[in-house]
Amino acid sequence: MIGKVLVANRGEVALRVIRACREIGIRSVAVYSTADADSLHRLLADEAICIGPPQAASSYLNIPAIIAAAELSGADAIHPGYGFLAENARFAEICEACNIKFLGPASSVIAQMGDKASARQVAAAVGVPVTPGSDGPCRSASEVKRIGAEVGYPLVIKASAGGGGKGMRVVRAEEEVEAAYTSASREAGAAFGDGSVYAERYMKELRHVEVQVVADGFGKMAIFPERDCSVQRRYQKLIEESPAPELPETARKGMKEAAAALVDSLGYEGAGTVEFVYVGGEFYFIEMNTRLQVEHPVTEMVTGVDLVAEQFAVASGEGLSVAGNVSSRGHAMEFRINAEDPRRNFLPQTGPIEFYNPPGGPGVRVDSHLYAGFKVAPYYDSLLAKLIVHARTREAVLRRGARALDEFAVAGLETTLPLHLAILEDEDFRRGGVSTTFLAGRELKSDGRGLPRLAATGLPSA
Amino acid sequence: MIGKVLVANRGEVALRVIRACREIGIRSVAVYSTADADSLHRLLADEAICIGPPQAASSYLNIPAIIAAAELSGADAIHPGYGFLAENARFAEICEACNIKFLGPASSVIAQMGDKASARQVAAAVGVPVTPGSDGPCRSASEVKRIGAEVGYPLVIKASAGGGGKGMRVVRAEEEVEAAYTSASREAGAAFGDGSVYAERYMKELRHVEVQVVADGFGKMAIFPERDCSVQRRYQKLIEESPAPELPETARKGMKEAAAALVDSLGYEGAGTVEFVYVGGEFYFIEMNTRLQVEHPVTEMVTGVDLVAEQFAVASGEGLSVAGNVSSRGHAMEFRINAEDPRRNFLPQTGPIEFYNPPGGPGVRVDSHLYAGFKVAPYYDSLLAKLIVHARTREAVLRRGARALDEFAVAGLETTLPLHLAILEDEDFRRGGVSTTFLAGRELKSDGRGLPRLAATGLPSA
Amino acid sequence: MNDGGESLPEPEKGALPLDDVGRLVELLAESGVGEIRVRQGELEITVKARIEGPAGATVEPSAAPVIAQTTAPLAEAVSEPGPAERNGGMHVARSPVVGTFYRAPAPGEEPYVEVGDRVGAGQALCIVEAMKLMNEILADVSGEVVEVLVEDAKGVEYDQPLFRIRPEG
Amino acid sequence: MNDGGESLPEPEKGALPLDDVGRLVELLAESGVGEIRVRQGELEITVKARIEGPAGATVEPSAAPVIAQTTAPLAEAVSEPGPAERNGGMHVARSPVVGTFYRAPAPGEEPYVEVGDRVGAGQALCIVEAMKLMNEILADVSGEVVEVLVEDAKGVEYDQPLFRIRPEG
Repeated sequence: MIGKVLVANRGEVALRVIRACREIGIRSVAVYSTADADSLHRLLADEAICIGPPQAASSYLNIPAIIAAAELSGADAIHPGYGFLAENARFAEICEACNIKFLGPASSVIAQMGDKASARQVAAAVGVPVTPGSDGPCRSASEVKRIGAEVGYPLVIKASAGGGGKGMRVVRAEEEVEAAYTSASREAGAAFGDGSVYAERYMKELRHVEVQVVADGFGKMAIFPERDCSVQRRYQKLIEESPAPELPETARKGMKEAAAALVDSLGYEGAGTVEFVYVGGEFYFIEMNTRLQVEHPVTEMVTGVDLVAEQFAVASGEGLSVAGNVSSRGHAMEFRINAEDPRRNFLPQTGPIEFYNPPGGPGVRVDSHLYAGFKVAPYYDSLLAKLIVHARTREAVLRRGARALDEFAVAGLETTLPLHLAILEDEDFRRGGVSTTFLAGRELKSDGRGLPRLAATGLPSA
Repeated sequence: MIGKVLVANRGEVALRVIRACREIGIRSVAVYSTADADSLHRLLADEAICIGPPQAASSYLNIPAIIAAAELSGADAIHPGYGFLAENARFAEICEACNIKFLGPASSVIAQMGDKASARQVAAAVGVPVTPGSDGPCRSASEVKRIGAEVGYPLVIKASAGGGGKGMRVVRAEEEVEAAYTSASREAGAAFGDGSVYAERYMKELRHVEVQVVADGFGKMAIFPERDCSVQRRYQKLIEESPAPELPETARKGMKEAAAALVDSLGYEGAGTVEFVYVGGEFYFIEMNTRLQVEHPVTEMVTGVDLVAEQFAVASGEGLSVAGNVSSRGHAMEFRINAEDPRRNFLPQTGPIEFYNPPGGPGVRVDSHLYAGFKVAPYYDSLLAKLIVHARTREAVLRRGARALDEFAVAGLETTLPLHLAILEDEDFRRGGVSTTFLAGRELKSDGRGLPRLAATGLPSA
Repeated sequence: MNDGGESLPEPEKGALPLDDVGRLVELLAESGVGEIRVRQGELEITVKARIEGPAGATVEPSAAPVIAQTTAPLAEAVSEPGPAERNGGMHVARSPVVGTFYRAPAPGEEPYVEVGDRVGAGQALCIVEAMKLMNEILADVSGEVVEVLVEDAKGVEYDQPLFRIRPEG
Repeated sequence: MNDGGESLPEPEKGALPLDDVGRLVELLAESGVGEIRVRQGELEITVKARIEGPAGATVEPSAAPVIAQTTAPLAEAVSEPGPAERNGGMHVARSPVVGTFYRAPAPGEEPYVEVGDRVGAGQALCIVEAMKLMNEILADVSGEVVEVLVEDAKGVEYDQPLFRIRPEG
């Protein structure tokens, strides 16, 4: 049904989709900015079209350019990857209008889940536990106060259209509500063009646990083992794993059932992830991502299912190759290798990769667009590579992860490789089940040096 | 129990063992020749000792040097990898005498299985089907004639100590026996210092199927799904896969039971592989390899078991982590990437690797000691890398294999990459179940070019 | 130089000993060494090998570019984006958007410009259509249209060269 | 040039001594050294190895070499294996086997040689023991022992430098 797909993304996720296309037998069209002329996604796709200058707003976020490229190349589908236009309801709507199959749910579903206040309402309506708080947006400070009276303080005010902490305020007591409401709403309006906010009980020491689903839009659905993504820095995930360690079976089961109920109620089509917080033995829905996640390989490693292939199977009308609760084997963990210097406050790094040698051997997967000579440009996000390891137990995964990180050679710029090595030596992390505040102000006992013996100075020259 | 292991090998297999050591927490000692001073196995091991000049006879086959290195470093065990000293009974015996744990079965078992005529006898004695032929060595041409009268012509005379086709003669009729016996025996004597030969019915169009086992020496044993290694060139395996395609369940089951019976009768300790030919619906034992095989990752991919870790578990007395018939998930296939030019009669290639970028993404494993700048020396075997792919079906493996081979970039010398791509387009191979003569004189419809778009000219320089 | 010298094929003053240079170049190439320097009296010859990167490779065009003719010029595009630029004394007008290139305002009408035409800065050269939007591409120099680089009704990438214009003055 | 010069194969004036250059190139390639420069009177020849490699990086010593002191000299070892070699006018005697280095024939006895001793070619310098075999290492030049590079009873790798000897004459 799908003969040619345009991949509206760059970097490792573009490569991920192009790899799937080649394996399935779908022609792939890369789009790229002039800064990405030498990038692997351009080189490995069957076709490639330059869509604009380096700035993402003029290239990877440039809807007319991408639609024009799809039309020029005769692509009958667009895969948005993650980030950029992946959760842009207008883009999905334009694709629908242009008769180009958008790999994802209907634009209306994207819009519904994109508004967090509305997503909370939908979830609550089907009996999914949500954090105690407002039913929908709070239209005034006094509505927030009413919530405060109901669920108690501290509260957190969040932007409906939000993400990444923008338009978010913690309110410790009723007298702080007025000022917090005004500033959160103003900030949200500036950041997202939508000032609406909602309020919920503020919880600390929570874990981030999520459930991956793929649905065919006709009621058939596959629910995957949960992922734990609690190791974060400033709301950015750094390490993800599956299954979630130290989680009671009832919570595991409850989250999967909740995810299934929500997705079922949406008439959902494609891959999606239902995100929960787990705190004090309870779980609460926070949001749903209507796209492929960065951390999807973790699920692929433990289940053997190719999630991107399933996306195409759904989009082409072939139907899912799995259904129900998908069984899992062993444990998998993903480490995000970012072009950031963990020793200098995660200062972004740019410039040419001088030497590159990814790790190999058993249970190791690397998803990366790097090669020696590739130039890391300052225009895009800092994700260079994802290292995913798989083994029979979490304990073995920790050891395999350290082994693979140790071998991973990236020379020319600093990366988060040593941070990961240090985290792997942390007792709390090794025990499992840390909260999202794990990294905040933490002194890691190891600096992650000493181990990476290839990356630091490169390898002997010939 | 094992604190430090000396890895008596080089290249990818040395790396494989060193990776396992790091994951298990055993210190590793690399030994290397002066030609391998810049090799990854030296750089990634915890310790490294130079044991001799480039020639293998003076370094990797130099028993006194290796034992001295083990003693100097305080290693309490030696892992021989495959090749070199891996099936050298005398070396195993010396290790035993020096109180160094040899990772493999007892030297007496190595010797017993190393003599193919004696291995046939042992197998036959426990009811394992062997090719119709002599019970043990044939001590004269007339003994060969007696076999011929019994099982019919053509016969094949093989060296007891043999391998790789040396000391092997096909005999079409009784009058050819005298000359063939004399020359086979003379050739075997010259090649192996042992002129004894045996005779068996000559079979064509056979498949090579083998069963991996790991045993703890006390009767506990794990039997793994069979591997098919029929794609060979001059007795050298090129592609291996598991499970064997198009094989009746009875044969699959029969081979596993036969392998278990043989291994059980030997009081076997460690990893080993029982090799069979499968021809005309029947299977026959041919030999047993008392070591890790090059193709062991194929088994690791479908079972999730780390075979090298199991070797260490057995050697340290911890015992196997699996037992009985190990279950398998999906299909896996290994492609050997050799430094040989398939377009010029597999001319060996040497020199520096100018650019190296192994493939990544789902279901892909690469075991290789390569890096950009590494010099491929003329002294050792031509294996540069093993690409192993895993997917849910054989059909998906074929497509994933082509995708990964296409991405695999090795510049600076010619490799077997394009040959593999051509084989993947061959209808007979795609159908599955080809015989060992598959490649002989075959015209492959594709030359494997056109696809590998990175390897040919390298990538854009920085 | 030194008077007394006779026997030798005295390098005539001023004449470069190109044969010797050639032989040293050959020797360098055959041997794989990095540099050879020979000085004799007033004569000094240095031959150095080229220093290369890991692959020393060039940009490999993607396997089957949708718009094949644009692959080569892209290297330029990357280095100097912009609607027009100097190129061997020529201005090259480039496409600021992805879309379909039309030489005329509407089907059946005359092209905006032909080779040999003089254009003024700000004058329309063509249309690039994307999502039904007709983007008029304007000349940013005055001069003579020397070459039209894209066929009518073909797709163009961002930054693809469209016209060569010899600037006036 | 210099009239009086007799002995030497006076490079004919002007003619480039290409044979000499060729031999230096060969020597460079064989030896693995980086540069050879020869000056004689007005003649000067320099030959340099090609600079290669993506990272241009140096050999990184393995994390914890068993025999730490040998890691650095290995680069030499690789380029010029052999029991002894010239090294800044010195001969270096190297170990032909992996094993344990002993300065004396037996415990409690006098060392074979001490710093300052003169040794003759063929004279025993030490023992390297491997698998209970005592390998006597013999000097292959005559000269004065200048330095003992390894401590008694320590392990040595193949090709590891053991002694520095200033050759006689």
